[in-house]
Amino acid sequence: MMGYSGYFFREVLTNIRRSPLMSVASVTTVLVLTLILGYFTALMMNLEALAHSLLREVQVVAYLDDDANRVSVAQQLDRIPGVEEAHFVSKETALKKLVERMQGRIKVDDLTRNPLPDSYEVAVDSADSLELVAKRAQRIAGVSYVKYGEEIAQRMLRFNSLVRTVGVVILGLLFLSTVLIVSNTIRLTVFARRKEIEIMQMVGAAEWFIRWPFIMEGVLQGLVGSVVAATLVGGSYSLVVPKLMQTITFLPIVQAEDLLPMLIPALIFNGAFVGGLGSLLSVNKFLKV
Amino acid sequence: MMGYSGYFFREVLTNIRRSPLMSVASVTTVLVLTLILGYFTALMMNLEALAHSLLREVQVVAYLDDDANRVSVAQQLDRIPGVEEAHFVSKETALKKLVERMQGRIKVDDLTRNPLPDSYEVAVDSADSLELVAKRAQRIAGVSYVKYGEEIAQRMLRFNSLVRTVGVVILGLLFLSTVLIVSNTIRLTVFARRKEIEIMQMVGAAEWFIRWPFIMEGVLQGLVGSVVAATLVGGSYSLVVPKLMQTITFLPIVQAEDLLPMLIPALIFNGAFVGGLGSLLSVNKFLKV
Amino acid sequence: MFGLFNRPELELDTSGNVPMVDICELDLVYENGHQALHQVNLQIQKGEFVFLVGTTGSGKSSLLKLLYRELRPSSGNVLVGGLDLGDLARNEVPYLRRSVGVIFQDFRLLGNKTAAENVAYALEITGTAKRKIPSRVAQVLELVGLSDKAKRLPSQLSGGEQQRVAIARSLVNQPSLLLADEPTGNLDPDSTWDIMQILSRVQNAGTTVVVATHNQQVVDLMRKRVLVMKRGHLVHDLARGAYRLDGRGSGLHVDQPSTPFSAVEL
Amino acid sequence: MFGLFNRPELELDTSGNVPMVDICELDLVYENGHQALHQVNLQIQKGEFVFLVGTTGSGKSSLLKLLYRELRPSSGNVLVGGLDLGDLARNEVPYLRRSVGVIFQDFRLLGNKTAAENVAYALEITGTAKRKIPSRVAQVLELVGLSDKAKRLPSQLSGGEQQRVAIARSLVNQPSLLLADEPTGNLDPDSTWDIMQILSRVQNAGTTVVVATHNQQVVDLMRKRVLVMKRGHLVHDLARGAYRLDGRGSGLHVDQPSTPFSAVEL
Ligand SMILES: Nc1ncnc2c1ncn2[C@@H]1O[C@H](COP(=O)(O)OP(=O)(O)OP(=O)(O)O)[C@@H](O)[C@H]1O
Ligand SMILES: Nc1ncnc2c1ncn2[C@@H]1O[C@H](COP(=O)(O)OP(=O)(O)OP(=O)(O)O)[C@@H](O)[C@H]1O
Ligand SMILES: [Mg+2]
Ligand SMILES: [Mg+2]
Repeated sequence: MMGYSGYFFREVLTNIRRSPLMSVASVTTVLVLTLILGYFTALMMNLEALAHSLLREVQVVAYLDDDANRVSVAQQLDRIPGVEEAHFVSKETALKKLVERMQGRIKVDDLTRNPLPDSYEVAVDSADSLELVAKRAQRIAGVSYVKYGEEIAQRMLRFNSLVRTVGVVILGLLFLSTVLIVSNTIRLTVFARRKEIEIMQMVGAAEWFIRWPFIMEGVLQGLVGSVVAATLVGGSYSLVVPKLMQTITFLPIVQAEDLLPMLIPALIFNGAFVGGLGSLLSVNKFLKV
Repeated sequence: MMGYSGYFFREVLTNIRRSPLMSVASVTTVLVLTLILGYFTALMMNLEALAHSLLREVQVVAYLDDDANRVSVAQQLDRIPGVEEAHFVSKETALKKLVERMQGRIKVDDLTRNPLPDSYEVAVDSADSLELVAKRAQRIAGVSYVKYGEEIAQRMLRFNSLVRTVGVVILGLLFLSTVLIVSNTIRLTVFARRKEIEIMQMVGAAEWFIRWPFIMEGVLQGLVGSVVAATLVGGSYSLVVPKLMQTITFLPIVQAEDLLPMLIPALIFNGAFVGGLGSLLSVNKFLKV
Repeated sequence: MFGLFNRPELELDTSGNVPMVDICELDLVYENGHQALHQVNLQIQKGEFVFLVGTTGSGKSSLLKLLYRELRPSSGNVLVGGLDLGDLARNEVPYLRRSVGVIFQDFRLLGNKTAAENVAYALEITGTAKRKIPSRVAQVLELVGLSDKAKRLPSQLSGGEQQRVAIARSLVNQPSLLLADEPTGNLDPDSTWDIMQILSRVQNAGTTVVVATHNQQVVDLMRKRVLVMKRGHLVHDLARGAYRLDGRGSGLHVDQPSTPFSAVEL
Repeated sequence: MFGLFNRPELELDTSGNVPMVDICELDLVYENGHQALHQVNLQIQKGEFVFLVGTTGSGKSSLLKLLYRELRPSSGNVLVGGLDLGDLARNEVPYLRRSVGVIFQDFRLLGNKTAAENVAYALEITGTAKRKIPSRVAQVLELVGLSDKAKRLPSQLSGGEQQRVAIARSLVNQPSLLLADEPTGNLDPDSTWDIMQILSRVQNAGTTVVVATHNQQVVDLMRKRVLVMKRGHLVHDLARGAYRLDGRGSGLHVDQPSTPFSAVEL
């Protein structure tokens, strides 16, 4: 078959030149769907990053008795599985932070004594460890009270898994849609040429001989469409992200250089694959003897 | 032309029966794209609701001097344009809330005196009024300090407009994509029948006579595809939303009965319109004398 | 609204006061530069029966295509029933074609309609009352001998049967001008003769008939007016003529193969 | 991998030890229940030239379609060059068709390829060396008299010219069996005669030729074996025969219109 590839390639080009409408239709379809797929993937990645960044803010705080032994508590905290790091926050630091946060609503002069306790902020390796770490920390002598923001943690966990599930489902459906619509479109272009296929069979062309130019044409159309789409996605993403980072400082945004080196080849491969597969399946439908 | 509509309708049905592949392709394409459009609109509506609910939490707080005249301050606050309601929070209430919020991190017994001031929580009619209300409140005698969480307000405002802009842009692009892909698909089905159109012209059929069955077929295909898609969107939304409301209490979710009565007819109309328009444009391309 | 309904009325002058076909200094040059017709001048009166003969590629189909406005003249004029086809607006063309029945060399049947539906279509487009259509279609199919195959799709008919469907379709509207391009190329001699009798009858009813054909026997036996084309020129116009292609006389030449075979290894 | 490359080798037995065509108790019933062929028995030896005649719809094309496996017999056997076509696997069919040249009644040219490309395609599929193709194509187009129109698309050719492209394509592979379905229906008598001479020459080179035709003159002059079909039956098998359809004798009947016109208002 290698010997024929030059011939097939010329066939494909001639065919595109003589009936451009069909190629334009396939290419546009691949292009538009790849655009949707690309932008949606970028959106998903960002939501995922957002969910992840929110998760990182969840931590266990262990408040200490006034007479607790800091060092011993720290050692015991470190020994709990799932604990990454325990950071000491003195009552003075805590008060300073509180006053800062309350911006004038508390008058420090009014306080004869710091009402806040010392504490350890404990970072854990995963959200799943939260509850266990909190329970074990509670049992340590010198720890008066443990807080891990069950509610926020729950919310974050749920939000995270929601984003992930919905994202994967939508991405999967979008992918299926792309396959379906592209192969539909290609099936129509093949349908428009069914007489041709019939004639080729009549004069004795083997099935693979008929099939290859169609497959190559599908791959080519898929490639052209997805390369243009990937370029658009990549270009607009690297253009918009820096601007977005300046305005929306409160949301974590995935950098272009972290996303595109994966996304662009994936989109292009996808286009070529869907184009080729769509052609193959369609031609087979009309190859009956 | 009315006299012909029965004839045209029979034409359409016969044609669909005799070459079902083309109808299947158009219908599936409309279906899939309407699904995407429908789900995305639902998502957008929910993001919009989320952004809106976040906005509502933004308010102006006016802290009072110890010797301020509560009633006079309240009257003056009420007179500021944009103020909806001013709610008095005594220093005692404020302390109780703070202690509650700090869950054991503050020991009330340690306090010889309440360090917090009295305050008014002022609800405003829109985010745009925030700054003005804050400025005017600051000038009132007896108000020591005004806070309106510029930072949070800014974030919320930006988030809100970001969601809205991105949403409208994506929705617009999705709509354009739908129109483009559907008319592409239909153009291919018409292309596959170009010989037929040629013959119809040869035997003397007027252009409108040739065109109408195609348009009706496009509308029909668009209708079938979008009705199925709208049913799927509507069904799954009313199924999933109640469950989601139970699990994710922290996010506002648009009720099915608030969304669907608008969304479903819009999707169906859109399908029929795009189908018909796609056909009209495609047939015209092949109607050359 | 998009010109969806416009319906210009247009009538051919079939009074006989003007020639049915009036061609004047006609040139036809195809897009690729090939000149298919050279300075053709021709008049055909209402009710005439004319054979158009000539070697393959001599321009017969091209000439007919000009008469139903599939093509436009490159220069010169083509008048049908007094109408100058060069001036015809785009939305008037369908109305011309309803007065001009055409039997195409390649049949041109609608592949997704049955034989009866193909014939009926030509009536439906003219707005014929629905109840009149079935009987009229049945009549015409009977005339061409296809009554038993009315419900077949073209793909289920033999070549000759498809040709007869095409003939039925061209007759069903009782056209003022009937153009037939090789209407019997796929028919056996008996069927051919039947069809020629039908065309004669159509002529007797007042229709002008133009038949492009290679069938020497038919032309010779019918003794009608014969137009001979050669490389795009109208070279002879014979009243009650016989089939003859210029130069070589008529018919088959058993002993004179005209192509040198020696050049080809077979 | 999807059977993309499988390439069974398959050869017809052209030694002359078995008949080229051997048909035995053949019935053909179409999907709609129409029986197109009834109990046909027929042998054609290597190198024979056979005319197949019969009224429209008598089953000529159907019989030819069975010989290149466009159709399968409903019962009975069809052997070509010793191969039972009923047993042929799907991926073997292309190889049969390369040994069997076919001239189709409706030409079946690839609309997006030029005349030369259409002919070349039949060579390309067989894996003919690329450099040999152009000269071979030019030779065959020369043979059918179309050298000057090699670069035209079918839509730019006249009916007869398209037919000659189809003839060229069927010859280019030097088939062992050549099937021609009304190969001259769109040709003038001179061209017809040229083509018949070519087919004769092909026969002399050892190819078996089967021609379905309505052309009485050709059959009468050539004096080859004639098979007469009638409503799906093979009713006559005449060595060095003339054109005759059973019952009505031969040719045209000027004075006996066979269809009652009176029923139709025209
Ligand atoms: N696909 C089909 N389905 C049903 N009937 C068919 C089909 N194809 C052909 N026929 C019928 O079979 C009969 C034989 O057809 P065939 O094409 O073999 O005739 P033919 O001898 O070639 O005629 P012609 O001279 O007109 O080409 C005809 O009556 C035709 O109507
Ligand atoms: N679309 C086209 N573009 C270029 N040349 C064309 C086109 N159509 C026809 N021709 C050429 O014009 C000439 C006349 O063609 P036409 O079809 O009128 O011949 P014809 O007399 O009908 O022949 P036949 O008897 O074979 O049907 C031919 O040489 C043909 O090649
Ligand atoms: Mg012609
Ligand atoms: Mg036939």
